[in-house]
Amino acid sequence: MNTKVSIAGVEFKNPVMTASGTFGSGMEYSEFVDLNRLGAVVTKGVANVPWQGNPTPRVTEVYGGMLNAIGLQNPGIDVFIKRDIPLLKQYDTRIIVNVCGKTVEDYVEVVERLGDTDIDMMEINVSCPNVKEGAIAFGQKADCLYDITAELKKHAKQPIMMKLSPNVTDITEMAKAAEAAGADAISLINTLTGMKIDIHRRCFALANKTGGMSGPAIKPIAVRMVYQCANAVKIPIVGMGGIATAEDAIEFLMAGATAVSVGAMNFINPYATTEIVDGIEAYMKQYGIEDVKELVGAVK
Amino acid sequence: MNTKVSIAGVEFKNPVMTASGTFGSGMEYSEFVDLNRLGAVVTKGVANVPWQGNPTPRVTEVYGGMLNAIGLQNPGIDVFIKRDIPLLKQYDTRIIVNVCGKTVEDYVEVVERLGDTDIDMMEINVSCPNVKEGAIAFGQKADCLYDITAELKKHAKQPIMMKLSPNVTDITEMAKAAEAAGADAISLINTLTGMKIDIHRRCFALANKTGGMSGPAIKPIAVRMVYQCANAVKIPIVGMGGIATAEDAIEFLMAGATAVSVGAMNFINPYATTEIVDGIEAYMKQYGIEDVKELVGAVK
Amino acid sequence: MAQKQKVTAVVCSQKEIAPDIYDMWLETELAESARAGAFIALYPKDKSTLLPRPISICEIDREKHRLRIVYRIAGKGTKEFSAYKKGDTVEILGVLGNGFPTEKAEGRKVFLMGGGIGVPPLLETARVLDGMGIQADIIVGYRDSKLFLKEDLEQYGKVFIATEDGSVGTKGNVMDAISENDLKADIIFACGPMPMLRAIKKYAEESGTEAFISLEEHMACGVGACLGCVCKTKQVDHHSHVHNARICTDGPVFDAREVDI
Amino acid sequence: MAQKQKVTAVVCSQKEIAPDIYDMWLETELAESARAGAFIALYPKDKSTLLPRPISICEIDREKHRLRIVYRIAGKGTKEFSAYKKGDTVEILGVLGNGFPTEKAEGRKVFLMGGGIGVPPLLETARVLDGMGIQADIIVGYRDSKLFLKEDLEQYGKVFIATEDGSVGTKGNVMDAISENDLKADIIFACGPMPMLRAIKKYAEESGTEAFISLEEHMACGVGACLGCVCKTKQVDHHSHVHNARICTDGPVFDAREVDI
Ligand SMILES: Cc1cc2nc3c(=O)[nH]c(=O)nc-3n(C[C@H](O)[C@H](O)[C@H](O)COP(=O)(O)OP(=O)(O)OC[C@H]3O[C@@H](n4cnc5c(N)ncnc54)[C@H](O)[C@@H]3O)c2cc1C
Ligand SMILES: Cc1cc2nc3c(=O)[nH]c(=O)nc-3n(C[C@H](O)[C@H](O)[C@H](O)COP(=O)(O)OP(=O)(O)OC[C@H]3O[C@@H](n4cnc5c(N)ncnc54)[C@H](O)[C@@H]3O)c2cc1C
Ligand SMILES: Cc1cc2nc3c(=O)[nH]c(=O)nc-3n(C[C@H](O)[C@H](O)[C@H](O)COP(=O)(O)O)c2cc1C
Ligand SMILES: Cc1cc2nc3c(=O)[nH]c(=O)nc-3n(C[C@H](O)[C@H](O)[C@H](O)COP(=O)(O)O)c2cc1C
Ligand code: FES
Ligand code: FES
Repeated sequence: MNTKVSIAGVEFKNPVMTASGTFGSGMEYSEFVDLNRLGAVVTKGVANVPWQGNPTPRVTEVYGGMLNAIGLQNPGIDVFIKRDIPLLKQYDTRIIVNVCGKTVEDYVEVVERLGDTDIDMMEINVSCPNVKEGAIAFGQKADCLYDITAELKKHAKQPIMMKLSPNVTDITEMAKAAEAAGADAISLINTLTGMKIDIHRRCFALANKTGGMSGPAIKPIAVRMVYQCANAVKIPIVGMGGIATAEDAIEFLMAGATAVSVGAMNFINPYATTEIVDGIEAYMKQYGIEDVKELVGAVK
Repeated sequence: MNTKVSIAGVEFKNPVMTASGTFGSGMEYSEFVDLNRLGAVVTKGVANVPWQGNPTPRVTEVYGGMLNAIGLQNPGIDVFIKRDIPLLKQYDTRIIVNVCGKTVEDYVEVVERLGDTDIDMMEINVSCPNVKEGAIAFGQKADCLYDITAELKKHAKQPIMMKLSPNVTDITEMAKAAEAAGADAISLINTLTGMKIDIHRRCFALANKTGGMSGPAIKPIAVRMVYQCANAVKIPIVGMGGIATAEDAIEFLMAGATAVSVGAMNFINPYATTEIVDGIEAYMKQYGIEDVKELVGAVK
Repeated sequence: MAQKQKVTAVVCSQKEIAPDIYDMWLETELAESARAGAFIALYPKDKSTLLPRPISICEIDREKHRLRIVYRIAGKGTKEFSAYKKGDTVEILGVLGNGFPTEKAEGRKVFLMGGGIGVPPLLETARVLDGMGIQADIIVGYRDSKLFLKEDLEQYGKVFIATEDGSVGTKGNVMDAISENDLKADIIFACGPMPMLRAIKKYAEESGTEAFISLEEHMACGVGACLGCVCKTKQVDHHSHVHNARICTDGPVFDAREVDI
Repeated sequence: MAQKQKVTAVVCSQKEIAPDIYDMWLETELAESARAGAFIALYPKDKSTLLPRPISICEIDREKHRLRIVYRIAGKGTKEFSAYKKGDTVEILGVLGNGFPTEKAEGRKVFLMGGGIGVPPLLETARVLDGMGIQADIIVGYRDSKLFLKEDLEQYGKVFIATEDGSVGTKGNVMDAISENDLKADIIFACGPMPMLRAIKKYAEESGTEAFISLEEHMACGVGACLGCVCKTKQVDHHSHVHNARICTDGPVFDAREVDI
């Protein structure tokens, strides 16, 4: 049975990855799961300098999911390269570094610094709804997305994957812009912007007012967008949004994703990622599927 | 205690309405709830001629909600005026007729026909994701929305409320376009486009492939959009999306809605609407609130 | 027809009567207005699964205010129900749908035809006919020898079995059982998978037999409000005037001639 | 520190010890590595509520592999837990967080200070100190006369009560109880509402007392991965280097001087 998939020339032992920002630097969950069993660890977004993030409360629960407004707190690329990459390199898994920034120059700086490191891919976060500048602005306008993608491609030594925002009228426009500008892959979806109000305290549940929604509740929207993009572009797609089980993961593969990421579910079941790896294999056995790639885009 | 609210000069005995398409013509739920206790009954979308709707399966369940792709099956305005309006007129509640169409002319025709009837308001559905032509196309481009709103205003005898789609990058652009074109109110959100794949049968769960997502799972997105619109326009807002309890309804009021609609929850609890009416009163009593209007936009 | 209600029912008993097939008696005031061929809808407690699950009424005990349902584990909801024990409660919506027009059987020779999990509603129908003095020919199809409700049905008529694997009765489907046993009737009441219903519709048309078939479709409201559960009809339907009747309210039982399946 | 795990615990007993305050013993292998001031997180079964609920460890019985928690009904999750009966199971994540640095109390005079639902973690702390031969002064504040855990605490030290309504002990808060009773200590371990912790931080700074306070914040992962639960720190934190420590892993107990609250 073959569970290997490849994206932009990088081979992954299986299509199961972690979603950026939900798995720390990988080490936090190494107490629960064997990182060697994952297709890739996708790290929390890292910027050129340390970011403070938003005030608390930063997380709150909603029906079937959660809202977060972390605001991309991160130690900056220096610490990240010195500390986090070497830790992850101890494992036999691919490393995808999620990159964030406020300006194109910020992104370029991080991408360039990562060029000299032994990571496998970069995921460019142009879709975080929780910071005022940068991020999502680049991800909600096709021409901005095109420009930043093209610029980063000039500087990137590793393949780059553009992470798309679902908070758009037509996700395929974004996918096409990324592809046209030379992106090696796209990943989607980032969180949907949501809000919760505490009617007893008469205040917003999050200090930031709005937050990004994730968890099982958003899955149908994510599957739809992955399907739409798979029919709009040729570059590979990493699908995510509410994946909780192997069945969910397979749904994304069938919709057209080459690999999937598990996000908020890690908080709910810290063993989710490896259980999904096992579950995909069990499904393949049940239906006599030799190669996991047969599942990709299987439902048209 | 005052629970009355008014929108575009129409007074409602309380801010609780039914969401179009989830309450039939009203009669279906009259076996469960006393329609006289509702602020308004909002009817299923009606077009100039009968519409067949989509093939089945038209509905499917998702985590915390459902997808529907009814495709606006309706008997057309003739039958509607002859049969449904008189039935509803037996009750002491406001009647808001939801209007759909494929072309601007279709909409105009329905709006004109309704002009001679004794209904209180029209809700213009420019946001149904389940039909190929018309509907959502008008709701995803601010200029199209402006044009159709302006055109309908020329023909409408009753106030018109534009029903916005959440499947847009910036809902406030749509709200502003509707306001600028003279809409008397806006209602939001219609359903979010979603998809579900049956991985065992290897097919889409809905014959239409995609469907509109509703139910508790979508509430945070709806609350966020209502809040954004309330801060962008001055015309009143009817908020909806996942309302299940009085607490949910109050959350929408605090976010800035003048009234709320209860949709998919009717299927789950056919008594939901009147329970919410009672629950809002209980909340007002608990906190000593004299006028329900005090809650509108209470959290900034 | 009595008013529809959402009520809390109490589980009186439950047992597995064939692999993954459960037989549950519920105590509920809905027993009062229940009728053969109608259905109730059960709400799972699991908050990720919100919609009610339509399940046919298999037997009615009006005196004890009880309803019997027999169902197959098909997914999350039915899986949850199968774990219920005596004394547990469940929210149900009902009574929904029209039911079989048993009054049309008066003085006629009747087939009750069922396939797989379509068999349960035939039981109450057979019991009602029996009360009218009619012993129907009951032709039921199963996949294999894991039969269910056979003894129950035998109380009210002659039971003919067809199994796909031929392990019991006629090898094949209910139509094969009819020809093998050379059966005839004036009116048919049927419930089962779509291919079976199509074959019955064809047979009924060709043989000039009246047939009432119970249809299934995914539902949301169960009360005619959402227009989720339609089936194509020959005549314009009375609701939307577009040849789309609502299975939950205009059905689930239709005159086979009236529907396009 | 033992490895963190998600395990299934069994409810050994539960009772309501004050209005809406529940006292539950759980049997779990996590008792092994549990420590005073650390916490576990309980997962509600209700599928609409997915995140684990952090609850402090109130008492540890290592021999019987049991943990005690005492919690207030605050919303859906705790409401669900309060209905659990002996024999029910619950998924828990643990052991989480650092705990009180009881080793620093060695040979010193200790205050254990708690307010409301911050009282529970003091019990295991008092027990540990007692084991070290230290009888702490335990100063606890409640809203009214509906006290809880008072007798439990009295086993391990002298208990001073403050109530907001003055119905028991000092009228006012724990600070008022300290001045009223003219108490002094070298080191403080505290848990409670933010205003109380702020007052303790101030008192500790002014009086030159060492203070360790247990903080609370909304959490998602509980294991340091999501960065949801941060508090502002004087020094750059070792994780993100931005003066934002994670309460779930770097805390919940912090040296009062180190945090900006
Ligand atoms: C009028 C009517 C009578 C029925 N009577 C019986 C009966 O007596 N015994 C029995 O075992 N089954 C019966 N069914 C089928 C039964 O409703 C489904 O098997 C059940 O809803 C599956 O729910 P689930 O949660 O286990 O499956 P899931 O697949 O988890 O359900 C997901 C969603 O799909 C819907 N769904 C799935 N399968 C069906 C289906 N076949 N028909 C309608 N909705 C479906 C569910 O209601 C739910 O909304 C009947 C269906 C209808 C329409
Ligand atoms: C380290 C730590 C230790 C705690 N120890 C105890 C204890 O021993 N006894 C006790 O009664 N309570 C304790 N709490 C508070 C307890 O976690 C909350 O009361 C509980 O999570 C509320 O959940 P709910 O579902 O009942 O409320 P809901 O309001 O329905 O919860 C919604 C969401 O908000 C979160 N949340 C709500 N209130 C709080 C809060 N105060 N702190 C953190 N998250 C919150 C919930 O975890 C959940 O994710 C502790 C909190 C922390 C952070
Ligand atoms: C707490 C949290 C932090 C996140 N941080 C990031 C981030 O730093 N960069 C990023 O691209 N996405 C981030 N995301 C988005 C996730 O990677 C993912 O796209 C989203 O959560 C949807 O997947 P899920 O439903 O499986 O969680 C974050 C999500 C959560 C819940
Ligand atoms: C079965 C179904 C049919 C609907 N039909 C219509 C319609 O005809 N016109 C319309 O404007 N909205 C329609 N809607 C959208 C609802 O009015 C509402 O905007 C949406 O469902 C969100 O609210 P909810 O989450 O409370 O259901 C329909 C929704 C459902 C579930
Ligand atoms: S299920 Fe809603 S109309 Fe039949
Ligand atoms: S709760 Fe996730 S870092 Fe603390």
